[in-house]
Amino acid sequence: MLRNLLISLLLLSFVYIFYNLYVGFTPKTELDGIAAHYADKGAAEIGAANLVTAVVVTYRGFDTLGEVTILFLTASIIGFFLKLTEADENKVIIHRGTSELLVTSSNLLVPIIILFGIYVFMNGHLTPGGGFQGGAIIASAVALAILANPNMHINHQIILWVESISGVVFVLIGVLGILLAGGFLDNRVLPQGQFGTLLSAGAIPIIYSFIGLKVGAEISNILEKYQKSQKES
Amino acid sequence: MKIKNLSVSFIIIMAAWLLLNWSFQVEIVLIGLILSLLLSLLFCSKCQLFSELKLTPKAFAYTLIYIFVFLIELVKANIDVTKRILSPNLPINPGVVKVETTLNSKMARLILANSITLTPGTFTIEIHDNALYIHWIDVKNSDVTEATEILARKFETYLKEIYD
Amino acid sequence: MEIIQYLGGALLIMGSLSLLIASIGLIRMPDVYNRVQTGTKASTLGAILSFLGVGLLSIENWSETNWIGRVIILIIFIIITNPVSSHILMRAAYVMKIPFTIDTKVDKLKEDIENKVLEEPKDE
Amino acid sequence: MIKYLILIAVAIILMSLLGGLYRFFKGPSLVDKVVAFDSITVNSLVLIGVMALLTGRAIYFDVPIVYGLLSFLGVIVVARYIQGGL
Repeated sequence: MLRNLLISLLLLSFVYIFYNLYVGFTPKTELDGIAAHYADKGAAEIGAANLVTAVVVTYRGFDTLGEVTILFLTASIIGFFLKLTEADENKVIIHRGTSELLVTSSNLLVPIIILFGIYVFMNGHLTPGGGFQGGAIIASAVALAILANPNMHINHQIILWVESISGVVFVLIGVLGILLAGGFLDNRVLPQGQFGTLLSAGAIPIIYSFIGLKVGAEISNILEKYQKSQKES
Repeated sequence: MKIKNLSVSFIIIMAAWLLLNWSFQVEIVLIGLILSLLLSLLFCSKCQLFSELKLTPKAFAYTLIYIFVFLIELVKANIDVTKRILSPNLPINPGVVKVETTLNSKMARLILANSITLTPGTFTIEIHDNALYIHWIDVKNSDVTEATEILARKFETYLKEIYD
Repeated sequence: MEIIQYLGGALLIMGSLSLLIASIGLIRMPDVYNRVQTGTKASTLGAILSFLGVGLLSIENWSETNWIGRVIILIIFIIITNPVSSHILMRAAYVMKIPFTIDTKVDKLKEDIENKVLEEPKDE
Repeated sequence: MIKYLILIAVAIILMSLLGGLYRFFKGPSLVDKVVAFDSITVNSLVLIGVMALLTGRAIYFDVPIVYGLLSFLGVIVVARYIQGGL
């Protein structure tokens, strides 16, 4: 009784909050200050068809570096707290045999899903999506492979190398921006190219590709650790 | 054998890349070539998916025929199921029957199971060695050989020609 | 060009009708197994037809965009994944021992499990 | 004329979404709910495709591909979960 009363009270207060939000909502008709600058001059300065990408990679590129670092920290912390020992490596998951159909179709689909992830982050400056989304798609391919074959051995070294190299290259391109162009992570270290094609917008496709690889490697790392912690007996 | 697996997966990945981009500019084709080479080396260096695939013109012709047969069956499946769903007294007679296949290639068995799943009122529940257990919405015959004749024969004959 | 537009519209309508039939089947069928049957079958064809229709309708702005390739990729993807995912789901339902409807005539899978041809699928 | 055809199709798809929602709330077992969810996903894939058509932007077509991929993975994960593995 009391519980139902509390739930309805909670719902009512939600209704009140959202009603106030709805009544007090005034749509913004024009952009202010810095947003107007991005919207007006972004396409000309950066050469990216997708303005969000221009903001994320160039104008606010430093934040993106921070986000990638936070993701790396998350992966490390998960690895730290799962406390995997050497003995865990050789354990085997006992499970009801996976359906043969799932195994075959995952063999067929995993490369194509990874290709799609690569497509998403390479076209980050033209289409919705970008490094983080593409990385997540790559990690979902890894998840599919693990689901199809729970005892699969993932090469830890490859993941580590991809992650470190892409992190280093990301920072190096940023530093090149200071040397050759306006500042850290300036994309004009490479020619702008023709607007709207794959190889345009300076260094953005390259930066975004490395962000995508880094994110994909980090999330795959987390998945791999969870897979190992699943192993029993 | 390994070369065949690699090249078929290379072609499939390249085709997917070109379809996604739908453009034949030099840079896109070049990037696609590099990517497909890398991905097929990475994922298909040990795979056995296409080992039994025949690469003869006859097999290619049979692939086209198979797609045609499959599309006809797909439309027939839908008309059949639609009739059952919309008729007032719901005339269903379900059951699980066993079908034995003679196909050995994993890929051919995936295609067979998926085709059975998509055709009139039949659905693969379990696949084990050579036996497919199929949920049939209107059981006409529960005998193994008869059911195989009705359900799987029409696909198997073509798949036998495509996959060895 | 006009004819292609109308063809695309007709395909789209047919696809959406298939989707509607799938959901009616989802409501009317008596047990899980039959629901999965009708659900996947009709909705797969519905999605294929609808996307073909969308692809044909978009030919109007053919020059500037790249619709048709993605439509083909999407259709192939649906044809491969939809049956597999529902097969996995049906297997899970069988392991959970969700009962068949009383109309069910034969169950060869159960017979084979009893005759030890196949080991019992067990949940851990 | 074509525009009306598209709108009729959208209306029919929305109706089938309602059917899926009914089964999602009613469904006696967990598997029923997953099936209903799968059907809702397919419907919304088509809806996103039609949206891309109505706004005339091909780049929205990446969205249904990713969504279809995620729903495939989701169904497999849930199936594995309810049968007790992983």
